[in-house]
Amino acid sequence: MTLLLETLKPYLLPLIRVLVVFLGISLIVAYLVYAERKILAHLQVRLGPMRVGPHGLLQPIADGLKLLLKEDIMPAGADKGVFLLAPVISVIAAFTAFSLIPFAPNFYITDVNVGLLFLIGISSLGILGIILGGWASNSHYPLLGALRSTAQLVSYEVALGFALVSALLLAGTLSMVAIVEAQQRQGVWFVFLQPVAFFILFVAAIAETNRNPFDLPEAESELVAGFHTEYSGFRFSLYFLAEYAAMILVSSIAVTLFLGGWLRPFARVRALDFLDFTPVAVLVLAAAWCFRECFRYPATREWRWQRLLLLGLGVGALGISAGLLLPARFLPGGGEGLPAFPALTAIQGVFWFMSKVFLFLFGFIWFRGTFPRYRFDQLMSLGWHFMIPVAIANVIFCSLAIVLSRQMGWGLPATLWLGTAATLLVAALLRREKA
Amino acid sequence: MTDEQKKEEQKPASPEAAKPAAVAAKPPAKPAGPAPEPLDNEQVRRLRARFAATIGEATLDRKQAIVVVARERLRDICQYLRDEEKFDFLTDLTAVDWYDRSPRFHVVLNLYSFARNERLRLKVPVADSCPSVSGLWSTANWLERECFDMFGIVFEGHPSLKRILLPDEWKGHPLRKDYDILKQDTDWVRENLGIESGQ
Amino acid sequence: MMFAQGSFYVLAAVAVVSALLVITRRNPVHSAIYLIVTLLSVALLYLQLQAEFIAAVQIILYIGGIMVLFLFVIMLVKLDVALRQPPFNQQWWVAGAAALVLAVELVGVIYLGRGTAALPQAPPGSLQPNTELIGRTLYQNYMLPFEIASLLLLVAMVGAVLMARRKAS
Amino acid sequence: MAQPQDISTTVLGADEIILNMGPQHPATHGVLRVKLKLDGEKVIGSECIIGYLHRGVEKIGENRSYPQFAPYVDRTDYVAAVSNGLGYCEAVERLLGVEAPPRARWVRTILTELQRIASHLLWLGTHALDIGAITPVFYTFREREEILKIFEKYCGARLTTHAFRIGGLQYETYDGFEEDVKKFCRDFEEKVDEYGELLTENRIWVERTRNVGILTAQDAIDLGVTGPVLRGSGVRWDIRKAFPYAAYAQFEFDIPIGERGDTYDRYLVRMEEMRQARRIILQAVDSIPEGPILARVGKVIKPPPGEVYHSIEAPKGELGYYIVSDGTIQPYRLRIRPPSFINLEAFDKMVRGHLVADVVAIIGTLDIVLGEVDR
Repeated sequence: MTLLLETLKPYLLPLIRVLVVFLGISLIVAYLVYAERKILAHLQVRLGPMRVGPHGLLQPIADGLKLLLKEDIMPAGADKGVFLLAPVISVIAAFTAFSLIPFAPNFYITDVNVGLLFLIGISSLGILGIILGGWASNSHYPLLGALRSTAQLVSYEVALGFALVSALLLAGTLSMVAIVEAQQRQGVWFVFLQPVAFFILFVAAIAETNRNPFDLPEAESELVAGFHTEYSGFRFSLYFLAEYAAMILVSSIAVTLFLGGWLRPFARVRALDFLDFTPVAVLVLAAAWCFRECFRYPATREWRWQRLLLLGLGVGALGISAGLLLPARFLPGGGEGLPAFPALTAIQGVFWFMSKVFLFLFGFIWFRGTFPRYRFDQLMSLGWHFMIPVAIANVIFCSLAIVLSRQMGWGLPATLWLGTAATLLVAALLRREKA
Repeated sequence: MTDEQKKEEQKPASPEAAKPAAVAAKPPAKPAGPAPEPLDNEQVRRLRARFAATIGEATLDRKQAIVVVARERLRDICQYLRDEEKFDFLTDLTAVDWYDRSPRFHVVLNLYSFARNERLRLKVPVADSCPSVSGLWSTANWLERECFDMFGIVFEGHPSLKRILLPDEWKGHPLRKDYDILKQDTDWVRENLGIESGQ
Repeated sequence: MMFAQGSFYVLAAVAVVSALLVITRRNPVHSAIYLIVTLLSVALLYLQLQAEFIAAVQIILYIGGIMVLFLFVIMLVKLDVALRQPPFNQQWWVAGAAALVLAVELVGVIYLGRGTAALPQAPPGSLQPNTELIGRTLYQNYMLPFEIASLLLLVAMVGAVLMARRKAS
Repeated sequence: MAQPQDISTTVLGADEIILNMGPQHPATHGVLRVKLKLDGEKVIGSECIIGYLHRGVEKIGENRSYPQFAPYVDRTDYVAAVSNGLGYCEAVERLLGVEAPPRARWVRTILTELQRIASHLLWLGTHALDIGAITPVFYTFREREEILKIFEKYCGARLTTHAFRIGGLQYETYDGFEEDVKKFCRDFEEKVDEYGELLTENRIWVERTRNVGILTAQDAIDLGVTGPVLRGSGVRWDIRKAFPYAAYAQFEFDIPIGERGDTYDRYLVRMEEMRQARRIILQAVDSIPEGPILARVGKVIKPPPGEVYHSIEAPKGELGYYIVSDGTIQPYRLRIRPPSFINLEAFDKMVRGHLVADVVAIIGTLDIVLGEVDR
């Protein structure tokens, strides 16, 4: 027995982490959908889900159950095996990639020295799910959607790759953890050194995740639902899960590469250390909101569960924030060698990482509420005639800048900004040529 | 000019002529109601000079110009009106079923001239077929199809004369006066909708 | 070591079997899927050899790039025609015999030379970051061949574009 | 969907796909069915298959008395019922040789222009939705709601209003009608600019609509299109100016036109029409004359024999009624000239050579209502 435990021990911790990440991402996906509906609703002068739970808070669960219980329909002429396989590929690709994301210095599943390459590789497997699903459905709209999707993903992957290279030039490593550490060491997030690359990454990320204004593969008004038109029930929800997981994934990559990963804003400024207490503040605010809503709900029987739920949520949030503020000296052993608030310190990384990811995701949702959709040829022309040349120019100018700063001893940021200015010039020329 | 053609040309006049008589027979609901009056202006004279007997009666009804023309030279007349009289816009093309008259139908063309801001209505008495004007105005394409669909008037020279609103296999032409409002193609309904009757 | 050996044999078997399936399936989409499986298991084999860079590049280029384009093209092809055609031509048994002979030869050589030519063992523990090693090797030691190879690829690309262009116009 | 084997017949540009859009499709605005012949994503031919909503309105017209038929016309272009009603009532009035009293004409003008705004708002929202902008539709529905509320207060109905009667109006305006209308106009001015901010200058919107579905003035006239589609092609023609009806002769307003005849021009034209409609309403609401609201038409409406064609500038285009009377209480023949039907005919011309994505943009820019196309 002890032998078994001994053999399993090295696998146990990673397994737990895998489980936590998997469940965490699933939960975040569910509530991302909720957040999207809510944010879009408020952009569009309406309320969004309000019925299931207080302010529709239980809506994702109801939706998930509904999708699970729905009939799984397969078109008559579909290629059975491929049809069943396709959504699974998408989900596996989307979730596997998370194993390489460093959520915090102390919380990641694995760190590979070619982590970023693996990440791109695994996420590019997701395309297979889309293209096979579209083909196996044996129907026109999915086929067109799959074709569009493939062309789009392949094209924007090029731009995405170049944007990543720009960040790599600064970090000098492919390991995700080391990239964040490089930003910590240099004391600046790469977004400030490489704004163009960040912009390209952002746009390419939207295109890669088929989000508005690049949501052509599933453009509702044109292709009904694109590659997943014929999917229903659980299989559809797999695609759905994969799509939103991919959104979180690209946001995570962008955050890791350009926004300093788990680092707190102004991590080096001692005067701003009070920012460490932001998680507590957020929780207290959330609790306050819960209590306020709880009292605003009518005090009748039919609202009882809603009020109880809100009360529970509020108390829970307060409890967690209290736990976060548990001082080290109350711990058994007096908290020797521990920071003043061990729990608070422990979640710092994850908190800031996820906050930045949500900022990114909010951008995605905001875009969706704002922009019309590109047309296929315009999307391609934007990708090939603008994004890729600019990305290449950026790589060239930035490597030049780095070499220059090394050889001549110039300051790196200033030289890089010079490189950025040159890239912007190229971009302006490209635009003018087009017009 | 054969006898038959002559007969055709004279025909349009007769139903028009018969109309005022019918009105007179009935006691009018309102004495001050508007009534059609004959029209004789430059334009009609030019038309008559050019197309002679194919231009039938010209009237002014509610201040709207109506000219009856024979189906034989409809296309020439339309071409002339479009190109030289600048009636370049075909507003509408439809038909009226005078089921007790002969020829049975009036095809009605509603022309408009942007240059003169005037409308002109052509009425073409036809038995069951009429020359198509879709070569002159593309808009006539669907309008003639609708006419064919609803009245069964065949437009000669139409590029693809088939039903437009009703199903292709439908039997009957609903806007004919002998097609009762409750009537339908029961066979089609049974076969395609799987129900006995909509009524 | 047990685990490593076991997984090697499993991956190798998967690679070989799916490679066989690639050439025996009639439906080109199915063939493509099996090809992906083959490539994936080969990539995992690379990973087992601690050649992460090669593994990652294998996945990105072959699966994420080339196979996607393969599928893209296959989708546009008349599948029912392909399904009706016999997948092999009449010389298939000649090719099969040749392959068999080759396999026997290979096994024989490895078996006979087992004492003289020892296969290099991977040193225990992790290697140096081999991405950097590959970079150094490619861009310093073998700069010229590398550039020549990329030039060749460029020529091939331009040629392909030109041919497609001419056909279209 | 088409037969499964269709897919496999597509060999690299050699064969074309037949794609069937509708009658159940999110972007065909009802039960329009379009058969597209595609080369890749490029449209090389199209056929509109209509009639799914055919109810035989013209036949019904021949079997109802004149006042009985009035509610039916609301159901042709069911998002612009007030305009339909105006056209029908005025046509019958003209057949009778009576004219509605001034007060009625003023109120008719106000309501019809409100309806024009409502119809254009619906168009704007759905058109933007088709092109992928999902937000404007909610904004435009918010404003449309205000208009529908005014209709509801005036006559009790929101959509199929049956607001007018032959000879004038049945109802006097309610207390506070003027204030409601003025308040709407006041709020609306900045709202319409807000939509403009979302779309007019939006690069993607411009790219999606510029040079899409171009219709030259010559083609537009040849195809008989009317309304904003015709004006978008640069023909300055509006029945409100050409043959003024209701009280339009009394008011000042401009007719916006486009230059290139593309989807973006038609968008601008309709946006400007909303502003002009607001201008007309403001002029009209300040000068509603006192007096009777219904002309003397008699208890039984029995027009003398003869015929009339009367058309109005409905939101979609020229809405004409050609009525032949045989002196009885029922029309002998009642023809509705449906602007949507005739504008839809231009679809094939506009869509050729464009991509599938443009098809929905073009359906949207034609602003068709299937109730009117099929009648």
